[in-house]
Amino acid sequence: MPQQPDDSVENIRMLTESASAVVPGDGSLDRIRAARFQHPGFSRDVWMTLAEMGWLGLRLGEEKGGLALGVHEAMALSRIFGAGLVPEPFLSSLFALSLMEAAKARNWIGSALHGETIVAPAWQSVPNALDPAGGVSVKAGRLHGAKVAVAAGADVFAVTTPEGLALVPCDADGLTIKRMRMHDGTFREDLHFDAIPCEIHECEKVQDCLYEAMLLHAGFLQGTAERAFDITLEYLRLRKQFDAPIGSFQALQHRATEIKVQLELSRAAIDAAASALDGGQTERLSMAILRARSRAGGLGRLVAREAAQMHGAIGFTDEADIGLFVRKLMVEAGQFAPEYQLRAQFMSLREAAA
Amino acid sequence: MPQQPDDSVENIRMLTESASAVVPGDGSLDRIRAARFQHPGFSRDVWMTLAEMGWLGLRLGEEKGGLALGVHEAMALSRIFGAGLVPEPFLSSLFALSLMEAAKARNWIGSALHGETIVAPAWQSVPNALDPAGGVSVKAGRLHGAKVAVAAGADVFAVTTPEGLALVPCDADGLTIKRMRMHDGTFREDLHFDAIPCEIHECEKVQDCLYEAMLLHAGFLQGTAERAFDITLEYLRLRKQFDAPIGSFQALQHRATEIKVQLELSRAAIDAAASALDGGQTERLSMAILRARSRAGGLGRLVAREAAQMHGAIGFTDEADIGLFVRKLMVEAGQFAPEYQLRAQFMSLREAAA
Amino acid sequence: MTNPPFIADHPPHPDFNAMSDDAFRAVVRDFVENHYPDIPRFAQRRLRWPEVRPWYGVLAQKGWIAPTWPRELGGMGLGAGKHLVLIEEFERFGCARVHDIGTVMLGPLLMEYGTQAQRDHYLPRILRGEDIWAQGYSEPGAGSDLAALRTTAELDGDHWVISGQKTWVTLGADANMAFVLARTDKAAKKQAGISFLLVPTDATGVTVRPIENLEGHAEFCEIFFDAVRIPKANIVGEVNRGWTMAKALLGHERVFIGAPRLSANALSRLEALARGNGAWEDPVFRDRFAGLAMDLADLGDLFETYVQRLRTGASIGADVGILKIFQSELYQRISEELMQVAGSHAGIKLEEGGDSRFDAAGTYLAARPTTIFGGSTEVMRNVLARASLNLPK
Amino acid sequence: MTNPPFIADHPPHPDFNAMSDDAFRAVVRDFVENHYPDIPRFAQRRLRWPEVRPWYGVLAQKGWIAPTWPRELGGMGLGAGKHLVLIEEFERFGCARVHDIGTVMLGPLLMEYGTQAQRDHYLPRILRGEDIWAQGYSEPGAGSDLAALRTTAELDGDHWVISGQKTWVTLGADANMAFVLARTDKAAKKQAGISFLLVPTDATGVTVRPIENLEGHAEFCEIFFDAVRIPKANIVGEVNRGWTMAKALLGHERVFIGAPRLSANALSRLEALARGNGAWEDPVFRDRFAGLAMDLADLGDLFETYVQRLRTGASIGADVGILKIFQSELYQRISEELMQVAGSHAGIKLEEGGDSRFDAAGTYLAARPTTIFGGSTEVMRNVLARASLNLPK
Repeated sequence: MPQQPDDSVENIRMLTESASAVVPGDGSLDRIRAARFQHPGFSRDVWMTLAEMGWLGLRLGEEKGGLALGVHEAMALSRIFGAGLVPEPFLSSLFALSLMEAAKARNWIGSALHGETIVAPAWQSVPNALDPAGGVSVKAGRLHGAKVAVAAGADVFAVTTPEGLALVPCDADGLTIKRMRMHDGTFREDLHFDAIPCEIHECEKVQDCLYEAMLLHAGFLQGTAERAFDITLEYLRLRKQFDAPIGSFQALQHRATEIKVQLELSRAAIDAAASALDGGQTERLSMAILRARSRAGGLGRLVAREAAQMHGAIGFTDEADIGLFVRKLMVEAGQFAPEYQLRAQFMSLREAAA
Repeated sequence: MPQQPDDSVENIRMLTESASAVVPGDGSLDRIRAARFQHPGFSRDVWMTLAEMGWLGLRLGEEKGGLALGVHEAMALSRIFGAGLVPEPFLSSLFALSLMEAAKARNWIGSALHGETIVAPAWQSVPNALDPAGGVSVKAGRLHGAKVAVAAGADVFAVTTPEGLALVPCDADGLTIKRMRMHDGTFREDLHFDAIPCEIHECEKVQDCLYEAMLLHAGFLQGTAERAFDITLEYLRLRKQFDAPIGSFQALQHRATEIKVQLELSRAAIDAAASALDGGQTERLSMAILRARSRAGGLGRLVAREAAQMHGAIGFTDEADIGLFVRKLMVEAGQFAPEYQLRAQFMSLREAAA
Repeated sequence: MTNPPFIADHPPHPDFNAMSDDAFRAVVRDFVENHYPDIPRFAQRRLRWPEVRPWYGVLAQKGWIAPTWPRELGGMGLGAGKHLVLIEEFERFGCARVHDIGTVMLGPLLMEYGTQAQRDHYLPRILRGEDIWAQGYSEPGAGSDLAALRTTAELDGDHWVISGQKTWVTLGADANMAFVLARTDKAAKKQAGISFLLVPTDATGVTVRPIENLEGHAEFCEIFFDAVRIPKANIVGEVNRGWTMAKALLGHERVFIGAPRLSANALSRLEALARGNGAWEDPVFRDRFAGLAMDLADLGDLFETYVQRLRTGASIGADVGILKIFQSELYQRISEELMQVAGSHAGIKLEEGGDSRFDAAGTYLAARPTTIFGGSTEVMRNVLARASLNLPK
Repeated sequence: MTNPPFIADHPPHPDFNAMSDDAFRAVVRDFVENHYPDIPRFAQRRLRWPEVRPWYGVLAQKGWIAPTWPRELGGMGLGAGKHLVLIEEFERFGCARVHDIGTVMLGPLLMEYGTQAQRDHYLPRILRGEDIWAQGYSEPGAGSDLAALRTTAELDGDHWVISGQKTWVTLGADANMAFVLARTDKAAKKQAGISFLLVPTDATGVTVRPIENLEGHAEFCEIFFDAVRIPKANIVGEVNRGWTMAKALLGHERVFIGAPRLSANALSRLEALARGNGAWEDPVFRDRFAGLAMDLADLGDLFETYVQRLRTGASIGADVGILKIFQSELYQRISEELMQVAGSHAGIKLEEGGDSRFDAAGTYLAARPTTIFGGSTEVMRNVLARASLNLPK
């Protein structure tokens, strides 16, 4: 495993400090709570802040107006945003921009970096598989088909097709949008394309962009899970039953240590994959990312289950913060594909590498 | 679920009482210990006792000299033999005799019932699938191929072939026997048939016989697991660490209750399947048996793991009885087919029944 | 709140237990299919009283509101096996669950421990839907430690004066009556000195406050008692002997909490979802589904053995926890598999009135409280370890 | 027992750490393939001294018997990363594990806490194979509660007089020296009052008794001390301060107990077995295999972070338990999958000298002690809960 270079460490320190512009340093979740269930489920003002900080161009080349920082840096922000339950479609936007850069689709990139245009990737055709080419076709310059589970609130959709990338404005004729409320208070959209005229930008790096997005999302999940675990530990220390803090009960202690084990594995796997990506290693990189995302997904599910159980009845109330974390994990753990699909993909790559 | 008829209850009471002829009432394992690793791994004298009690003909029709008792009765003995770690190939013999009865192969049945001839079923061609027709073929009246994991010490093998049942004496020309020591001190044999002349007895009920054998084996496993659990509980009550009985530690208590849960599920599933079989129900009977065997297999694996862990270092010594149970479960849990094969079979039947 | 009574003018019931299971099943199915009112089926959340009232009325009028009560008291007199058939058919059709604390909990308690006057007064009112009952056991901060209650009741002349707070009262806002455990002897040890009292929720000093959950529903309430005065006669059983009665009630309830129906519903959802989105063809999914289906069927076999024991009057003891532990954990495992299979759609929040038959997240959330309420799995495992496995404290 | 010394006449080592991993790996591989003696490879059980002695000799002569000792003391001076490469190559070839208590445990302890005289005397004897050491920590009845020891040592003039019993001494019958924890102050609290003593096993009053396991091997021994007299100088560190040293030793050891190599070997076995018997083509098996393979690779990533921390001299603390907990449980899970896949052949007992590369049961049994010895998983989870998660006692 290559070491993180020193400048990356310094970048991360600075990013972490400035993140308080979006994630309050005191851990307050008031903004998060208030934004729930109000379409689009996030704040356009906060979005402008993200743009001003330059974070939307974090991974974009400097010649395109980006910061050209590494995955380790993006990961640091992703974890902080996960811990802060940030509802803005930040990772989604990074994914879309990386697709657009890879496809040399110059339109929109500038206004996207300035926060004026929000671009969301529309890459998935069934909600439980990694199929960026699926669900749509292009015939005679027109886009047909459907994509699912797209982040809401976008002005433009970056649609992956078998032929390349298509950029579709949200008000295009022939576009039908089915809006869905999610349990964490955000929204997603299923899209249907009915013969929408579009330009296709060839893009050979769709898989690369998808895998990087999965890796960053693993960091987001880990951030959410880690803070949910911290909140749960604090509850275990304070809450008393049968005249003792419930955190003193051995059965709960042993279950808590299992979360700790999974958390550390997840952190190690994510960091190793990030180092491999930043180090330009391609061999086994995809497998490392599948592992990291699978571990983080399992961690998210484990923490959601245990946080709910360990909090007991109080966790079901709207007042208790832990419920916000459980809902976020419910929504995010399933993003991209179920763990068993990731395992199947891992085995295919393992055979191919052997 | 049909109730067990009253005469079955009375039969079981009598069988249980007389079982002390083979399984000492005081729980002593001296005989079991001494017989280990001495080919054939069991006592021909005890075998004669089984014959004298009429138990080898427990499931055989009266006209053939059997007792014509139900599966519940056979199950009661099977459980007791499991708890007593009985090494004699009793279940194996019941399976072979049911095949012979179904195939109307009259030879050997009489001497088998009298204990003079031991017949073992050779039905499996790979050690991890339910394939009674596999591995062998019959060409011009001669048997070719191989079977695996056959109980040792048999005088005659009841070989299932695609065409029916073949009976092959252990000293037949062309028969090669590879003997294997098992960790519980018994032996098994892989057989290779090289053009052995044989008569083929048509048999349409191979599957039925196989499934009944699986069900009885589930009872054996449960008997072993249950006694291993009792021994472990006793150890948890007495053994002290950090100045307290280790059975007072909540983490161990919760794990112990999970064994109890699985034990009760196993018992209920086995009894329900036995009632369905005795009641002549065919619908979903196979599925019920697959469930029962799968549950008992999982139970056996769980108990082996936990008994070893909860006993700690002492469990590795030859003096501690628990090691005998762990070894027996290691050997028996894998009999027939792995649980995931049973689940696959279950799903096929479920689809067919729908 | 007053509930205008339904008329219970049904003819005397036949002895349903004498029918075959299949014949009885046909009767129930026919009734449900022809008389279920125009209210939601397969609702993911508990319906509130105004929503479920029409169905309560249909059942009351038919004389089917109290399936397990003796026929002579206005019930159906069903044995456990027939009761299971009834439940299965109701679930198959997706019937809403009516407010049943009165029929399931208070009724049987009054039959065993109540005075004749209490029976005569309260039982018919339950059958007619005049009284909707709530259960006040849990208190803030006590959680699974039910006996750690701080609500008090003191005798003042001919009245009990109750002060304190109850929480997690299911559908408490819909009830006009509540039964409450209160401490009537402060000097006694934890479990002793507790009595079982009957309180109208419109009495002076009672405040009912809904607890809004994250979905914005108020399935649960808090109830505050501020020097609430109720007649001295509103006690069930002897003074300071309420704990034993409450525990007995919970034990009996647990057999039915352990019934496979919640898990069976969830598994049907899982099959429907997987058939819809392609997972059904994936052998890896099928293996996991098979494991869950086998778990469910085994649970059914185990449940049946307990039902038989209830039927023959045999005692069950601490082992009854086994059913609830396994069923609630199975329910959760199925719901987690639903979430896996739903993938990026897993977190969708069903719109009000939406089709719950594919609702992964709703099932996931509905499954959470089952390991907490009615005895948490942790506490039940403690009890099982001591009482059934005889492990040391 | 006396061990004729091997001559350690190797030239001074180059700085292996300056080489690339790949280059070093090639050196190791070449050495192993050309110099491994004619003794078993891929042995399922620990080989006894007469069996493994030739390999010890080859390593001693090459100067490779102590990979992590400083070069100036006769070691290879390997950093953690290079050490891992060495281990990987040894495992890949199936090299037998030599008797390494002296190099792994006693050597580093003497370097840190021993006197100059002790270092000068004992370290070369280990390098030359003259002293084979055994570790006497556990006592009958104490199990994971190491500090509950009852072996005593009292000063009598210029000698310590030791009485008591040690158990689960790995390969104790092969050792001529043992280091022993003994209580030297009976009045002190549990962990205080313990000293670290060095005892020749041929001293009068020492009895070594093999513990036969169910496979008929005697990998472990009991050692009895009946008023055994040893020189006063045979103590490491200060009197009554042995506990801290022993604990430090265990902590360091645990990083390497957490190394992925045991699980990696088991997974190779699983792949070989499944490819041989058809399971490899089964998507359900492949899914489970993938899960285990991913677990193993993640463990490798985590192990690497600990190795880096050791390399940079950072402290690790209670978290080190995470590695051992996960690796030992993973090893067991892989071994259980081996048992599943082996089906009716799962219980076969390998013949002496048989090919262990498909040995399911042997792997299963070998995996059992890893969650018990060197700190049981239960005790390590207790420690982790308190020290790392700060949960209350």
